[in-house]
Parts: sequence; C-alpha cells; structure tokens
Amino acid sequence: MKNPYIPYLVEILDAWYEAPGDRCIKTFKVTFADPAVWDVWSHRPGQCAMVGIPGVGESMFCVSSSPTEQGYLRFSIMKTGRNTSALHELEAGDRFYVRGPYGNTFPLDEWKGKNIVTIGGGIGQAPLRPVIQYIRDNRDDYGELTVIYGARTSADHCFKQEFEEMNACGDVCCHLSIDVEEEGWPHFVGFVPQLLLEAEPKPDNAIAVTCGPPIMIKFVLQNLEKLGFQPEQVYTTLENRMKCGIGKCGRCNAGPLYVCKDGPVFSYAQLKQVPEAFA
Amino acid sequence: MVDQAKLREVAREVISREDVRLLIGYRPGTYGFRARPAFVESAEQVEELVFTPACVSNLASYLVLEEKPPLPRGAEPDNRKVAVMVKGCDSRALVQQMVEKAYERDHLVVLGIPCSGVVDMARVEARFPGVLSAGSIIREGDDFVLSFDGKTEKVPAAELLADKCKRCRYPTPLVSDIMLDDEVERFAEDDFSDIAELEGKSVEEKWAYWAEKFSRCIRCYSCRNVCPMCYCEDCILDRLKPVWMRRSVDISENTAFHISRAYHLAGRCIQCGECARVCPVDIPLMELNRKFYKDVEELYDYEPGLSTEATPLLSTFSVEDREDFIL
Amino acid sequence: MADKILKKDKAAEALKELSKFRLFAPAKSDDVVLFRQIEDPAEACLDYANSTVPPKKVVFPQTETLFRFKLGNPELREKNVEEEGTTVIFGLRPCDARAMSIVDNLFSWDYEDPYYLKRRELTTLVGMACVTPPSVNCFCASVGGEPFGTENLDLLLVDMGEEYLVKVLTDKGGKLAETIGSFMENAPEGAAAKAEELAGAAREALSRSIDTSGIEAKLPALWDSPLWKEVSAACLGCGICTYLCPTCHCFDIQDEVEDAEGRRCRMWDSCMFREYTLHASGHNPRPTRKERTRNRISHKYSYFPGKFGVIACVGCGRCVNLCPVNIDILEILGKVVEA
Amino acid sequence: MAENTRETFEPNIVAFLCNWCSYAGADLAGTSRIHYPSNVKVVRVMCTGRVNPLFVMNALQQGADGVLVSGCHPGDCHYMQGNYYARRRFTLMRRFLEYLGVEPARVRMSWVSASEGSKWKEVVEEVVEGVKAVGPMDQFKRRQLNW
Repeated sequence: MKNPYIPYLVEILDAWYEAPGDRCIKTFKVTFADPAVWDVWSHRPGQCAMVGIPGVGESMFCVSSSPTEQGYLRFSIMKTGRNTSALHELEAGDRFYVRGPYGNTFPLDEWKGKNIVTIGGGIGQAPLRPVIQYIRDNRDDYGELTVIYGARTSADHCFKQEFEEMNACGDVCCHLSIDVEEEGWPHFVGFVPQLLLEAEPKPDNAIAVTCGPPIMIKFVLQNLEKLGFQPEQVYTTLENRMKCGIGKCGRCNAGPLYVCKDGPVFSYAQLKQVPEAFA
Repeated sequence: MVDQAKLREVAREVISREDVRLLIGYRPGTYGFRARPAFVESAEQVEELVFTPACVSNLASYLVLEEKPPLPRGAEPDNRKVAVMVKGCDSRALVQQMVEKAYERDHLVVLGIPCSGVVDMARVEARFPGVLSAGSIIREGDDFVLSFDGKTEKVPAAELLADKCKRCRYPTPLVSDIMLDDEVERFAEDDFSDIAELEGKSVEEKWAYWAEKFSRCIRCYSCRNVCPMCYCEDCILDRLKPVWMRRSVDISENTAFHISRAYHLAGRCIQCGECARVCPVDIPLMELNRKFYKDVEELYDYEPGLSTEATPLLSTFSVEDREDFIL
Repeated sequence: MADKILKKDKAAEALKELSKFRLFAPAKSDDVVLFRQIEDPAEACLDYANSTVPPKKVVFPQTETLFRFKLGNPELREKNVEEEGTTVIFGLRPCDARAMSIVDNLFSWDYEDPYYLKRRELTTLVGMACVTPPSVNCFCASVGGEPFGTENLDLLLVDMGEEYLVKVLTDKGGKLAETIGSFMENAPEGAAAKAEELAGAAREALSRSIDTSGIEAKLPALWDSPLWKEVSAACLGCGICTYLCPTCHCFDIQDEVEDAEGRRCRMWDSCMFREYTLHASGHNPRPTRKERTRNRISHKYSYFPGKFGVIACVGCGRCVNLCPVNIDILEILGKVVEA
Repeated sequence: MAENTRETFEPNIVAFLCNWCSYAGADLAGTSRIHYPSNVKVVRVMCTGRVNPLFVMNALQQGADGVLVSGCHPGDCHYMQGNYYARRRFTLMRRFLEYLGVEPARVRMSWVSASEGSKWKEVVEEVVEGVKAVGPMDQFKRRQLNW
C-alpha cells in the first residue's frame, strides 16, 4: 500500500487572484507531474486534499474543481498563514505537492432529481463550486439550481466570471450580494443570511448546502429553518485544524467526529448531535 | 502553624464580600498526603479549605493563567477581585507580577501564610509508599508528624522538607492584606552551595551533566505552565513564525528550550521551585534558575519579587555595570 | 512452548544476548525510570515500579521523520523503518503492552500508518508482570487489564523472587525465547500455580477502581455539566497527562530545514495545549482548559470506545501520579458516574 | 562543510554589529585595507540593544562556533542607552552558557566605534583565536540526528 504521508508532485498550469487584500485569494489550476497519478486519483465534490510545500508545511483545502472537469485540479486558497503565504508566491510552471483526496463527499447521487440551493460566503464558495459545476455538467439529473453567494465587497467575490456566465446562461438562478453599498452594484446589498430570506428558496424536494464563515453559517441555518428546511435537507462542511488528513493525528476532532475522515461534509441533522461542531 | 478554623473563617468573610469573585486556596488531594488548589466561589465551599505542609503549589500562577475567551455580545467582564492564599515564596511572585504590571494591587485580596516550610512530596511518598487513604502532615517543632492508615510517624523536618525551604529567606509573605498567622522569623540562609559544585566543574563536565538532563526532557511544558512568572500570552515556544524552537524533541531543541525558559526568568525567578517540583523526568530546573539568581544578586545586587516599587532587572542598567569580559 | 525459568543471576547474560537486537529496557536516570536503548545489561533496572514515560515512545517516537528532501529537488525520500531492525522492549508492564494494542486500532483504521505498523511488526514485547501494583493509583482491572495481563505481549516474565517465570505467549515470543534458551531452564512443576497465586494477590492489591459501565453513553449527555469547570479549575494546561499516557497518540507534523536539506517529521502533540485546536483565524473551538479537559476525558472514555469498542485508558495511573495539581481521572469519572 | 581538525579548524563566527559604530568600524577596516580574519559573518542591526540574547543560542544551534556582539562604546550609543541594556543581557547570557558547558570564548562582546578600524581587526583576531582554541561547537548544534 502506498504511504499515505507521501504527497504527489503537481505542476501549476495557471494561477490567478480571485480577490485582493491582506487575505487575498488565489486559485491554482494544477495537474500531476506524473500523469500516471490520474489513474489512481479520483475525487468527488466536497473532498479535500493536503496541499503543501516541503520545508514549509501542509494544509487541508477542498478541491474546488468538479471531477467532471478533466485533466486538472483546482484549489482556491486564502492567504492566512505561513503555508498559504508560501503557496501564494507560486506561479504557473511552479510546483507543489498534493496528497489525497480525503474525507467524504456531498451525496450528489442521493440528491438526483432534487432542487439544489447553495449558500456561500467569501472563500466558503470554494467547496460549493464543484457541487455547482457537477450539477451543471449533469444538468438533467437535477432540478432547479439556486446559487446564493455574498462577500464583503464586489472585489472580494470569488469566481466572478463564472457567476457572470451563470447569470447569462439561465439554467442557474443566481443571487449575489455584498455587505456594504457600492456604486454600480446591481445586486443585493446586505449579509448572506438576509439574501437567503430575500431569495426565498422553497424547501419542497430541495437540498440546501451552505459554506462560509461560522457566524454566517449560524444565521443561514436559522434562516433555512425559518424557510421550512428540515435539518436532513441541509448540508454544510466543517473545518478544523488538520495535520495528517487521514484520521490519525486527532487534531481535527469535533466531539467523536474526525472531520478529515467522517467529514468535511455533514448534514445539519448529524451536526445537531455534536455540540462541539459549532464551538 | 495556621489555625485551620481561623483560615476558614477568614476565607468565609472574604468570599462573602461583594467585590470578591474567587478565592484560591488549598484543599486535601484525592489520595494519600496530597493537597491541591481549591477554587472557592461561595461561602459553602470554605469548609474544605486547609493549609498544611502538603500545600506545595504556588497559587500565584493562577492569577495569570486564566484564559479569557471572547465574551458573548453584550456580556460584561467580571472584574471583581481575586483572593489568594500565599506562602512567603509565593508572595514574591505576586510582587514580581505587579512589578511587571500584570495587574493592579487592588485586583487582589492577599491572604498571607507565614510558612515554616512545606514538604517535598516525592520524598514523602518515597518514604511512605502506597498510602491511598487521606493522610495528614503537620509540623511540630523540628519534626513533621504524618498520620495515615491509623498510624502516626514522626520524621525530622529536614528529611522531608522541600529543598527551596531549606534556603528560604522570606518565610513570611512580603505582601498581604490579611496575615493568617504570626510572622515566621527567617530560619535559613542561602549561600548557593547547591550549585557551587557544578560551577566549579570544567565546561566538558558541565555539558555532560546538562546534556543527560536535557535529553530526558519530553517538552510537556509543565515547568512553563506552572511558573507564576511565565505568563506571556504568546509564548515563543508556541510561535510558528518565526520558529524559535522547533517542536522536534532532540538535544539541540531541548537545550534551546531550557536556555530560553531560564533566560526569560533571569532577574524574575522568585525561587518558588515549582518548575523543578512538577518536572516528571526530574530535570533540576532550579539549578538553572538559581545560576541566574546568584549572578544577578552578585553582579547587580538585585533580588526580584521584594518590592512592588522595583524596576525589572533587564529594563534598567547602571552606567557602572561590570564589563570585564567586553573587548 | 512450555514455561521456562530465567534465574535472576542469568538475566544479565540474557539481556546481553538480546542486545544484539535493538533492545529497550527500563533504566534509571537519577531517580527516574525510563525505557532506553540498552547496550550494557548493567544499565537495565528490572526491579522497578513503572517507567515515567511509557514505552509507547519506542513504537511511536516522540519525534520521527516521515520523509526527507533536498530543497529544489522534487524527490521525497521516505524514511525506511525496516532499517531499524528487530526491536525488543524488555520488561514493560502489561498495561503498557495492552495500550499498544488499543493504539493499533487508531493507526490501522482506514488508512494504515506505515511507520507505526512497521515498527509494531518489528517489535517483540517482553512483559514484566506486576507482582505488586507499581503505584497506589493503578486501576488496570477496572478498564479491562490485569496486573498479570498477557494481552498483546509475546513473552511474560513473572518475578518469583529468585527467578523469573517466563511464559511464552506467541510465536514471536517463542522465537525470542529460543535466542536466550541457553540461559533458561524448564519451569518446575508448580511454578505456574505459584504464578497464578501471585496474580490473584496482585489483583487483590489494586487499591483503586471505577465502574466504567455506562460512562461511554453518559459523557455526551454531560456536555454542559458544571462538573467540567470544577474538575479543570486547577489545570495548568501542560502536557503531562497526555504525553505520559500510554494510549494518547495525537501528533503534530512539522517541516524542518537545515541548510538545503529538510525533513517532514511528526511529533507528539497534546490536546491539552491551547495551540492544538487554534485556527489560523484566531478562533479556537476549545477556548479554555475546561473544554480541553472535557475532550481528554470524553475522548478516552466515550469517543474512542464509540469508534473502536475499547476504552482508551489502561489504568496505569501515570496521569494521576504525575499531575502537578492532583487532577485525578478517577475522581472525574466518579463524578461522571454520580452526575 | 569539510571536516575540521583542530589544526585546520576555521571557526564560523556570527557577529551582530550595531549600525552606527561597530558596523561602520568594520567598514572602515575594509576601506582602509586592514586585513582581518574572514571567519566572521556580519549581521547588521540598528543597535546592540536589539540583539535578543536568544540570537546567540540560535546562532550556536544553526552552526556558529562563536558569536560576537559589538556596539558603540558606553555613552556613545546612538539611542543613548541600548548598549547598556545589551551589556547586562550578555553578561548574564555568557555566564549562563558557561554554566551549561559552552566555553565563554564562544560568546564575546566588544565596543568598537566608527573610527576604530584597527580595533575591529584586533577584536576579530582575538575572537577567532579564542574560538580556534576551544574547537568546533558541538554541544547543541542542530545535527541531523535520526533524520
């Protein structure tokens, strides 16, 4: 069996900034240096991978591309610490290391035939992106797709172009927001939980998936309840510090859960049993 | 020795005051001769309070150990006073904390305990192993009297006394609001004879000595956490940027850790001996601290933790400071 | 293989023979007993209570390299544990051996941890039965162990006074026994019975106990209980209880670079440290020692048994003996039972 | 690095020099073509008061055989007092390291002013000689133990 601690070398095909600032977000489009890795690598939307540079460290990020996008992986990474800062230095042609994929996935097979609502905030859109992409690539299998997304300012919006495309194509119902009024902003102004109430998705035959800062998730969950969503219909992802990614080091534990193995995807119904999940 | 009834009575009065939120004292431990810290928030809890020669902990540590997570929106912090029981040595930690402006004097209600020495629990347990049911230790003249399992044993104090007490210069607390007993006269002197032998050795012998000690270190950081003077919110040991000390446990990083820990206590260590007491692998940490203590006294005529008016040693200088080694 | 006898005056020769392997045995440093790699049998101290640091460090070193690399070179060179060769831990206590079998669950579920498992495979465990409990705070019998427990051991030695009775428990143990066969003789009739007697007496001598039934289910229900604040009030937040626990297995991974060479390595970590769960954002899901203490107890007595069916505590008593402020896991569990 | 024997040993000395005096002094030595041993690796700091005593420890860990801290003469500090604080700190550090078994020759301090190019040469010579006499630092250098 392969040593799970040894990462694969990847090469950056393309890299660009999604959002500026101190905590800027950069997206990396990468492929394995050894094409044979593609034969053993298969990830599903929601899964994560350890991304790192030997000599600096590793951190867990969700794979922000859908398996339906062939030939590359995408990671959208916010600059927060030592490892992410080092990653941000890298450009197309540079290399780093990836191991994974880790964790569980959004149960997209179970969701077939349902209406899907994604509610994202800031960098929280990264794990939702593969869900949206996957559904769009298998459009006939799913009902309506509603995408709700907000960030602090219009510049902080990730995946801007893709939202524009989605707005234009018509097969996705797209709701965007920013926190504070800006000149020329044609969409909603306010926080994501408010936008959710505004958009008012119907709970019938629907699944809601939310991802974002903890405070946003807290109010989104409340508002989804108000809209009539049952806890079983609501999914989110958890994030904790991680080191091994393979259920050994214990760091990501939230109560009895290993976020890296049992998660990162959990239904709200599941998390209600684990008080530490919301700590 | 402190009258236990009086101690409880005073504690009851103090914790009943509206401006006191917490009283930190001692209570019997869970087995044998042990005593442990007690956190009293209401008058009902004072009945368990004790002070005996088994009360080894320096409770001053808890004044700077409290973690304050962000309060829920709208909640007010509880800024009422904390009452704390201190022995002579422990009181010096309070003084030094105040020298460093860790908190204001009126944040505290100090219950002073003049102390004629506590035991070295390891020595007690080695002498009387296997005692599970509650045993008691009291001081009678030059002896400790230990009662356990229906037996009573008298042991000369010197045989069980903690090392720090054998050279204690300040048995009576230097700061207190309420003194729980009569002053204890200074009964010992400190001539640093304990480190003299090592000081006299060659550098090779010294390194051989310390390399063996440091190689045992498991970096549990109990010495740091128990220390009343180690209270930086952001300790360099935990820093990842820059990495001062790597987390890997080997002779290089362990030595670096011990140098850093001891140096950060230069001119600050008040000789309570807690670090050496808690070390699970018996590294003689006080021998490190005492080297600084001795040098600081010798070179700068400075003893930390004596007066709240003092200036921290390394935040000051004298133009006349010795510089015989400088080229 | 039938039981053997190893005379105490032959023990040194047997150890000498075993030192051709990577041999770890209890040894004294000042007054502290630690498992150390032994080359000279005189270093070993078999007449000991228990080691301060559990022998888990032999199979799960406090710091170990995962792989090495050179800066600017994409090659990652995996640490080869096989090279360490046959390892013998001589004279460990049955609780510490049992602890390894508990930790095995963790390192082999789902992804297999190649470093730990390879080392386990290379290691032969020679136990030393506890004729008298090493400490007043031993409570192995309450959590599924025995002072003469054989679980996970390859050989068990019983101190019979002048000699050790050697019980061969596995094939691996048998092989090891063969290498020191010339120093041993067949056990006389009645030796086994005498050992049984000693085992019974040792069990009787355990002074502390706890009824663990129901604790697993009860702990999650006590999430908001005031008991956690009470039992953690004195906690200093040091790593003694976890680092010295034979079943604690959490680790950190760090990269280290020296000149142009580097390694990725892992080292023990403790859930009692603030930094353990601290997010890069500054948020801490376990903000105070109260939450950390609750997690430590819950992990040992509820989460781990929930996942692997066995309590992650072997009752060795180290955390009780060595806690600087006398936080006593049995007292906490007692409160959980009562609550 | 090549294996050093005591005879051929060329020590690695890290020198923390204050910007205003010692760095300028060393610079003067250079521009005056004063030859001095090339064993010192200079780290320029604004003031000796900025040199954390743990820099010494860290340098010794990373492979220095000796450390020199050099600043303005007492009374001449550009920041008035920085060198006085440094003096206290390094007096204690040096004694402490000696107590742990690090030869005092490895931890040195000097006052070299901007005009003392020749004194800089003497200081470096003395420090290098001193470290040569005690040999390579091998007490707690980061070694690739079990890597």
